[in-house]
Amino acid sequence: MKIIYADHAATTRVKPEVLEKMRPYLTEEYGNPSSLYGFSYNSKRAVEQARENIAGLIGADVKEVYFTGCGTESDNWAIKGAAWANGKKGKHMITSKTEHHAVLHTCQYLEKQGFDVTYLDVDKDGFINPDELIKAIRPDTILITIMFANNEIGTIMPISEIGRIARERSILFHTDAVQAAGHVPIDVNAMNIDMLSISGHKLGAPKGVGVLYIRKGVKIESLMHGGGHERGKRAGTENVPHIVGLGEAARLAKAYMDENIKKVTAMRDRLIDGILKIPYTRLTGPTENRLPGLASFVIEAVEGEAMLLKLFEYGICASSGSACSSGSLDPSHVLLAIGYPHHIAHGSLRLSIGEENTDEEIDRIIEAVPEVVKKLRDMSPVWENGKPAWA
Amino acid sequence: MKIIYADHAATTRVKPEVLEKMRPYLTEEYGNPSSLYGFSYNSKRAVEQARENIAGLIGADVKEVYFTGCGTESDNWAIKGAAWANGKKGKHMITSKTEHHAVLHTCQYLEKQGFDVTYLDVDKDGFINPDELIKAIRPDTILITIMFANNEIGTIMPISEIGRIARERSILFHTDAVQAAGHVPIDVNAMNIDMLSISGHKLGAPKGVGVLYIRKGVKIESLMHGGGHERGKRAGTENVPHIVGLGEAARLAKAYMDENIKKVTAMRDRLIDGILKIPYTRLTGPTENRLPGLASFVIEAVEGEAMLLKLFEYGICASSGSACSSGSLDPSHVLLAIGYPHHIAHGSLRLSIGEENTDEEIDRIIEAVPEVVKKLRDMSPVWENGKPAWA
Amino acid sequence: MYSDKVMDHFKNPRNIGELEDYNAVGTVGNPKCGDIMKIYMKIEDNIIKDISFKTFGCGAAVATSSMATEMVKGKTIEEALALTNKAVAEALDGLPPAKLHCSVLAEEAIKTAIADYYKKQGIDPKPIIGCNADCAHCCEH
Amino acid sequence: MYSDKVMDHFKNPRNIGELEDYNAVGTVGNPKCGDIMKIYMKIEDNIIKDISFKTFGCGAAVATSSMATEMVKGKTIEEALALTNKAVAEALDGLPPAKLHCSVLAEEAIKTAIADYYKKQGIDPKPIIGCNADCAHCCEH
Ligand SMILES: Cc1ncc(COP(=O)(O)O)c(C=O)c1O
Ligand SMILES: Cc1ncc(COP(=O)(O)O)c(C=O)c1O
Repeated sequence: MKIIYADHAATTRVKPEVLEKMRPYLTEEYGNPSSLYGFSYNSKRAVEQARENIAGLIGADVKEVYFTGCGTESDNWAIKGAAWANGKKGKHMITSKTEHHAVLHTCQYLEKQGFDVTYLDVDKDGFINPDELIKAIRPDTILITIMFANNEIGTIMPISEIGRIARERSILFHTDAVQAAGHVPIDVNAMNIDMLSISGHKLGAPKGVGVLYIRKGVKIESLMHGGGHERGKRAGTENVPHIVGLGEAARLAKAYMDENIKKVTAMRDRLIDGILKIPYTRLTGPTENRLPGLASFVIEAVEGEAMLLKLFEYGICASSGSACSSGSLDPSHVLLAIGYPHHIAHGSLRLSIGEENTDEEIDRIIEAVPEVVKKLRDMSPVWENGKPAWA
Repeated sequence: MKIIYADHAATTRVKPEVLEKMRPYLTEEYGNPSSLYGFSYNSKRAVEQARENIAGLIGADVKEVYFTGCGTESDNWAIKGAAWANGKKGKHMITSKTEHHAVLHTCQYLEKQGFDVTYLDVDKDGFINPDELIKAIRPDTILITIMFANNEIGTIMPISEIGRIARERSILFHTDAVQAAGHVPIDVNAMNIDMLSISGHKLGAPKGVGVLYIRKGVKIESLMHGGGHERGKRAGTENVPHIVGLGEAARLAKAYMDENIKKVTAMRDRLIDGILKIPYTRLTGPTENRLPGLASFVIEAVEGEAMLLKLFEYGICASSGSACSSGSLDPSHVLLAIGYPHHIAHGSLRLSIGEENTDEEIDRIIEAVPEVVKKLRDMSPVWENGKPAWA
Repeated sequence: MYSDKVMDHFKNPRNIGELEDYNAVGTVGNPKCGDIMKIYMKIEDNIIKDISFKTFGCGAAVATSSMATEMVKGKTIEEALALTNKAVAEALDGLPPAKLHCSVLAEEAIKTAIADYYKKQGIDPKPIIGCNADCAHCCEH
Repeated sequence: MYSDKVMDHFKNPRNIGELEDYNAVGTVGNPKCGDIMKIYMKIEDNIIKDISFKTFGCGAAVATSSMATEMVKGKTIEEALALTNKAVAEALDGLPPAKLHCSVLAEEAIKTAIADYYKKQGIDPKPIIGCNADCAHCCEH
């Protein structure tokens, strides 16, 4: 059975052009970039070329780009590093309730260390309210960390506004752009972003490589101590092949961004229209300021994991913020934060598409989802007479 | 010009068999191991297979193996994680003066946080003295971290003895086995090791993947907070291709260990004998309990970096602990710790070989090094009448 | 990752739907937790002649419902009451740890249906079944 | 990573060895620091007629010695004293930051040799050269 991959927010295939660029660094060009002899110069140059590509994607200077081992490391480094380096100035940080766990759990960890964290509410579409952000700021606020785009419901936060608010008050602003980088335009200067996290595997590079952009002059402690790699800020022998891959993926993302956004948004909108024909189904997240590829729903009286498993009988790979799919007992904190009660949040379905999806695949998804939902509702004790028991 | 790669302690080529195993996970098998649908099962299984191979290499249980982003991360995690988790019991740690910077700089960082670190001296061959270790232990000692094998001079520390001392006193014992894993036999149970660091690129897997072995029951804090990966202990989407590569490299290392040790040791000994024919040249590190592939020297009245650059004119890739090659002003802390004065430590040369080196290559190195040394001594103002100015 | 058996019972659930002529029914779980199992039984001469279920829940919830109904079909009430969650999980070649509560739910659903049967007969089920069979507390498992 | 120019001067150092008939010599650096440069000059009619060097040190130390000797060969003493470390580094298409001290050493080596020349003539070099030309402090650069 042919796979229809509609889970690009979970991870993406390494683009063939990206793998092609990586290949030498997985084979004959294995020199350690720190080594002195000419044999290793190609590795070193390749890492620096990748750094330039990343800088180009987000409008940064090459000297502000640091490679890490994953998006999670970038988030941990940014938040802990800034907290520890600026802890004398103040112990208060601000984030939102819909951040990724890499941010939330890091904040919770810092709370145990004596930091004080404000978790901003979001509205029904997942946006924080800039006025509430301003109200939350205190004299001892040292960091604002608000994600660029949400991984479950696609909400693109008002980053420029947040950046302006932070800059005017000289508070550091970090954004987890793992879902946004390469998919929507980012300009760290125009948006007043001080730190920004990227993860390779969300834009056609491999899993296990990330970037932290750190604006020049930002005070930050290291998370990884050791050798003098990454200009002394992040120790550890560079993952040359993955870094090269991420660089190439960034270059491609920049070169094709407008085209991809147009194509992906059109498919996404058709997908949303199709799925919303199912009764008792709602779009989660906004219709505007939404990630181009992300279509997310709650479908009542069916459970998310069961939907995923049934969809895979059609070859469709999708995702869910249901409790069962996450192995926890509570459904997604994001769906709860935007106001869904538990019993509805359990019916979460996320379809995330990329430019390599086809219109035909979208058609097949639009056909399959209603069939799956029907089958599950037919066996659901909370689906009665064509509506949910609670309707 | 054909390259003769004699810098395996810096990094190794990805073994072709290893890359072969990785290939599917860089191409069609791109599922996220955390995803639910069948498409991602292969990724998940591949990661678990790799975990088994690592466990097999060091005699651990699969549930004690955690994948990380590099050897440096493993060291940072082990030391900081154990310090933070056990800081209430005590604030004292013991290490040695010849550790890798990933350990030393981590310890220095913890000193700034209020921990107290004893840096054990080593003898002229780089061994710590177990009696001194015992003397250094205090009631508030919570961690001993001593490297398995030294990366500059090849000294294999008395790990079983250290493990026994630590276990008898219920003190945690971590060892940085980045240079040892896959090259010499390791048994975490027989050796009473509680935590052990591995880095992929030192044993034929790619750069940018590591392992921390953590004995069941050891209290350790996470370094990376976020998703529930690695049984909740190390967040971040798994670097599936690299993990698969490391697993295969571990399998091969175990399968061919005896054979490789024999072959590599023979080449190394021939290399040592050849190089020691150069006057005013000394072996650094021991003759017994030495890493099979590591030949290291100080050659008087020549400077290390200059040697490396000249050797590369012969296609030979080597390494040095000279100040100039490290970009710092002081030569290697390891050479100073084993008692060499600065002016001699500057003439450091490390040749580290692997099983894919050939006898012919060893011959060419033995020919080239004296030529290089002669050329440099001929232009050296501290080489007079066939001996160093200080001789 | 589910076993092949779990996937088989999820894909082709046995005994699904609502029995036409059931004389016992039990529901456990609640929508807040995302797991509800409803079991219908036709009990005659102390024997579970027929059984069916409806389930709202994850793959394991569906599969454990299906397997549990298979396991007690045609059995005596006593045999059915002796069914443990462990037996259900084992019959499915195991469940991931996070999903073990589904097998507990299946065990309870059987018991609840039988309790309903006793109640309808005017018999207090509590001494027989060991609980008041009003299990809507899946979240605590 | 060194520039091609640095590598060229390292691989093929110009003016290497000890002049047979030098009338000025200067040594800077010390073995503790791993950098020693010794410069030999033959000065006639205020002109550096010939020059050579011996260097113990890294690639940059050798290359800056070579380049510096090239740059002052045939020049007047005044021109040689005007040579800056920056000019040497630039002539080599730049040096890595950690290696800039080598170009300082080269500048000082030239000055020290010229100071030696003055001293041999019974002239106090200090007012001319600006230091006592006893530079053995490379580690501080
Ligand atoms: C002994 C030792 N420890 C730690 C490391 C760090 O490993 P990595 O470069 O993978 O971070 C190395 C090598 O660089 C090493 O030789
Ligand atoms: C918004 C967001 N932040 C952080 C991460 C973590 O990235 P990684 O898995 O590379 O550690 C992810 C994805 O997993 C994400 O979607």
